[in-house]
Amino acid sequence: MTETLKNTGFEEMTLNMGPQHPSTHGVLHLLLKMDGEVITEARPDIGYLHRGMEKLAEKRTWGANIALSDRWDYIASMSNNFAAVLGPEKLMNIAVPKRAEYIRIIMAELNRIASHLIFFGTYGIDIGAFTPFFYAFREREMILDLYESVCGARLTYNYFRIGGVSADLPEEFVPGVKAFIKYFRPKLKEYDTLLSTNPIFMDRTVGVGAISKEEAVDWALSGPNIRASGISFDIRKEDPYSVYSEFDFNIPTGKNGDCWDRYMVRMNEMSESARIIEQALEKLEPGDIMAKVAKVIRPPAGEIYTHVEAPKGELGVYCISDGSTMPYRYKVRGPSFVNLAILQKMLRGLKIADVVAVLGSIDIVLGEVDR
Amino acid sequence: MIYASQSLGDLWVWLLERLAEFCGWLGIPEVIRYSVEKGAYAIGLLVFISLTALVLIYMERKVSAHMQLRYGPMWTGGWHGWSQTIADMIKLLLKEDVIPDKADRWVHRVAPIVVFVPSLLGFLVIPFDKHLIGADLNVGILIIFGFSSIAVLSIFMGGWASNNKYTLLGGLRSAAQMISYELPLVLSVLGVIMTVGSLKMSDIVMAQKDVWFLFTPNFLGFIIYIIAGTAEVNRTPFDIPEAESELVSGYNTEYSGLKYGFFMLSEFTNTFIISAIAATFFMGGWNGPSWLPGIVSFLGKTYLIVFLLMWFRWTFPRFRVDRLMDFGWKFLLPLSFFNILMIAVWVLVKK
Amino acid sequence: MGLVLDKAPYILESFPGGSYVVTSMDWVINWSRKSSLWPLSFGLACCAIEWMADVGSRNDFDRFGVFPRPTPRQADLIFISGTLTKKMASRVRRLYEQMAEPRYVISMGSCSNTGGPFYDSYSVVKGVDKVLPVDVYIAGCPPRPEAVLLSILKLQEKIMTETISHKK
Amino acid sequence: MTDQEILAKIAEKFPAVVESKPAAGTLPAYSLTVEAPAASIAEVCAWLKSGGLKFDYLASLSGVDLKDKLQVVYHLYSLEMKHKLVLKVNLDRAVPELPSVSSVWQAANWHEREAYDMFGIKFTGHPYLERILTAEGFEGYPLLKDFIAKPDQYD
Repeated sequence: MTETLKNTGFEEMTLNMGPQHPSTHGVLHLLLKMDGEVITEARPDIGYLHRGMEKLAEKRTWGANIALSDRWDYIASMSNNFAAVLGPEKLMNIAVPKRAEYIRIIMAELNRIASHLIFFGTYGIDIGAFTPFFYAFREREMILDLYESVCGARLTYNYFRIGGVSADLPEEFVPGVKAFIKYFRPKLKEYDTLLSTNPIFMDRTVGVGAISKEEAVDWALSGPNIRASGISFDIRKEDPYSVYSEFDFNIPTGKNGDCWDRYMVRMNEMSESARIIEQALEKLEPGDIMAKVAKVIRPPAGEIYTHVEAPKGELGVYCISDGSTMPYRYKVRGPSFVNLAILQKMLRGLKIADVVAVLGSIDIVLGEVDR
Repeated sequence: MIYASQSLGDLWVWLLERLAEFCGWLGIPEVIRYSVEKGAYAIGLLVFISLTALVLIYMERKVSAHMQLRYGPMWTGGWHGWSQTIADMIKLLLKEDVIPDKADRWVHRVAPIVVFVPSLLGFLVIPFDKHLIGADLNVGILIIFGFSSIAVLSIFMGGWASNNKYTLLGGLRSAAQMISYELPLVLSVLGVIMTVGSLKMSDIVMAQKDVWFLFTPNFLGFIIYIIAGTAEVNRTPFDIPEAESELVSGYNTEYSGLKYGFFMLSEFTNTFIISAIAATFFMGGWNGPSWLPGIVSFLGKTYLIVFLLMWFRWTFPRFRVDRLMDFGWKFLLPLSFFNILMIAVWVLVKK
Repeated sequence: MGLVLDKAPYILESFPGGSYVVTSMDWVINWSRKSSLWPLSFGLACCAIEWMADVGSRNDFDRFGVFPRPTPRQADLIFISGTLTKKMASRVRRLYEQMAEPRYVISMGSCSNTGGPFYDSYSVVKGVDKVLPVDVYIAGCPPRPEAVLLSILKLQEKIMTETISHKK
Repeated sequence: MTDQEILAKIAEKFPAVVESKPAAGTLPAYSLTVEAPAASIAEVCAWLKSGGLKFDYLASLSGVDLKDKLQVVYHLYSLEMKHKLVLKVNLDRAVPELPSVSSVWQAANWHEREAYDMFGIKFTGHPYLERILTAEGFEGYPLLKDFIAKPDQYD
């Protein structure tokens, strides 16, 4: 309770934001204590989408867990697939064919673009501009069309396999991606004119919800959120998995760690992803898409923590195998779960309008928070 | 004689003359003739208002859709979903009317009526055409601003009576916003009033026979008026009382059915009034090419401003509440004072 | 609106030929309801993203007059789009209770139909019909946006069969 | 810094912290893994963060049910010196209690709440140790191997 409130004898107002609220991005529940419009205490209440994934993982085979992984961060299922296959592959010491590696990277990076597009659209709505959402979805539908041509699904792809990918690329895929990248680049400028440099938008986001470097590390933020604070931390460079070390790309970083920086890091990441895709398309050569893997997957007993750079941040999987067909323990370190925790600290002293700006800029997906 | 090209206003005057002749012939007292005359106008106005609201809602959905690469309503009633808003209204009419358990029942009921009445009254002094004006009062513009400041009361009533924290915040926000933007709104019009030297609507329109005030130093006043007017009708970027992403639906969160319909209609009638005043004060009202009936010219200008407001709505993000206040008090208000000063000098020099 | 919906059919049907009037009233009422289905903008899980794709320009269910509202009071339709967990079940029930009559429920996707891929989880409700009455079920995990459009058409068909008549 | 150097530094400060050897028949550990006693975990972590090793990034904190005992696994990372460490703590299944490290890394706050929710591991000194994911009034700890879900009206 603030001093002024104590002196006047008025009471704080408790506001329940969510689980159904237009801008909590799903079923997040925020308990806000407020002095007028100023927040004195904020407590995120999660678990409204807790589906018991980690328990279910212990009842599913290693292969079936890839299908479950689609539903962690349902906006970027390909990155989840990536995280789900890396662990067993390393435990079983499988060498994935080169073509499959490049396909995986193309998929994951396209997914990063798609995920950031959703962020761009929904963030616009949070700030009060509805139109960017429709522009973002126009481009996203094109990516989904490409995915559909490969694996038949729009959202939950279940495309990666332990040892490769499930299907080879159809003929129209590579030209399709090339055409998309060519079409997409100028669109990024369109987004900038639409939203990024709008004075009202800048007024709402610049200097709001700043996270310092120390805080970002202390709360173990990852992905665009930590990079916006000026720390160039990216698993793709830090601990390169798959064949990411072969690619030339930059890591966009911010300066102040405020909402606008987080937004701009994501916007810049989209063009970097486009660069990676272009390079991967160059390197793509005919060949196998699956390594020789036994029909029944039984990784030898052991444990491993693998992580990938998902669009939201470091997506880690800590899996323990006891040599059977199912994992013994399957812990998912969802980036959104960790990134969301800082909210309770950030919101103090902000206005209610800033809550949506900050929450949107952290870019969470509840499927991954609650699992 | 009536010519096809002549304006609706002349037709109205001709009809009134015939009515007066008829009454004089029958010996009907003046009072009855007067009430028939005004009653007919009022009924015509009511029909016009409801049609306008329906058209504006349909227009908003279509305009927003086309700005967002969509089509908007396409199926209801056949051709491009023309009857979409009619279906919406019938549905709202037949929907269950929920009053929250802990609500202040009477205030909750009265609020939607209070919001609608001032926006109806505002239409009385709008000059649609030469002679086609409900009451050409010599304080015309003051009437409109006087009534429109009642609207804030109803929004606050609705927000308070619903007994919901979101509606309360929405109501408080709108009270703060509408009161502080009332000042620049009135002051921006003051420039025009000073130029003309009259508050009478018809005088103001007649003064623009040669050149619209938009193309005089009153241009600054026009800009201020549009900004403050957007804030006055709670549209984006000033829609913080509704603020869908923050306050769910703001002051009308707890309203359902017909009562919500009233709030929705009043929002659009208010938009129309604000645009109509802009057309009257800055764009020459019914003045236009001689071959165009005055009412067409007037409605065309009004709809142009309405379109402008819709354009704002679907491109701009929303202000934050404290920045909105800053903008209103620290920027817009001094600017409108400067505008008055400038117009005063201009008027003096012109003389 | 008790007069139109409750009393009028009672009075009209007592006259000869009154049921014809009731039938045409039915048509107008049902037409307005089916043409203006306002869903609650509310998403639970993965299916909510496909629901958003329906709002988006390619599928655009505004064409059918479907216009998302953020508050349950003004909504006619609720999409249960995704996994319903036990923690959320009571909240969804309350949202449904806050909606004004007439209200419709569309269960979107395997999770809300039956529990879907999480059928053996300790924290997932095995089908939203344990909590709410459902009008239309859509299959798929997640259903395609086209399937969501179809569900709206199906619901419209269902609404057209409603009547205010007291003779059943 | 190589794994051996890190190990030597830790052993110098805390002799009780030893390298954890995988059980017979299991794969060798992929990154340096050490085991620490439960009682002194807070001091060990505080030193790991602020001492010469600079493990400033708590990537993940997981509970594990090993049937005969419970285990808490910390995955640490140093952004500055780019090295990794896996820290394991064994707990008695009957009294799963250990000091909280949420004062060392803020990130541990929710991780510990999750471990409490899923395994019933009590972190003493945690500022707000409440269930985080499961529904109100949920009984039992779902990720324990002997957990059996009770059917209710929603099943």
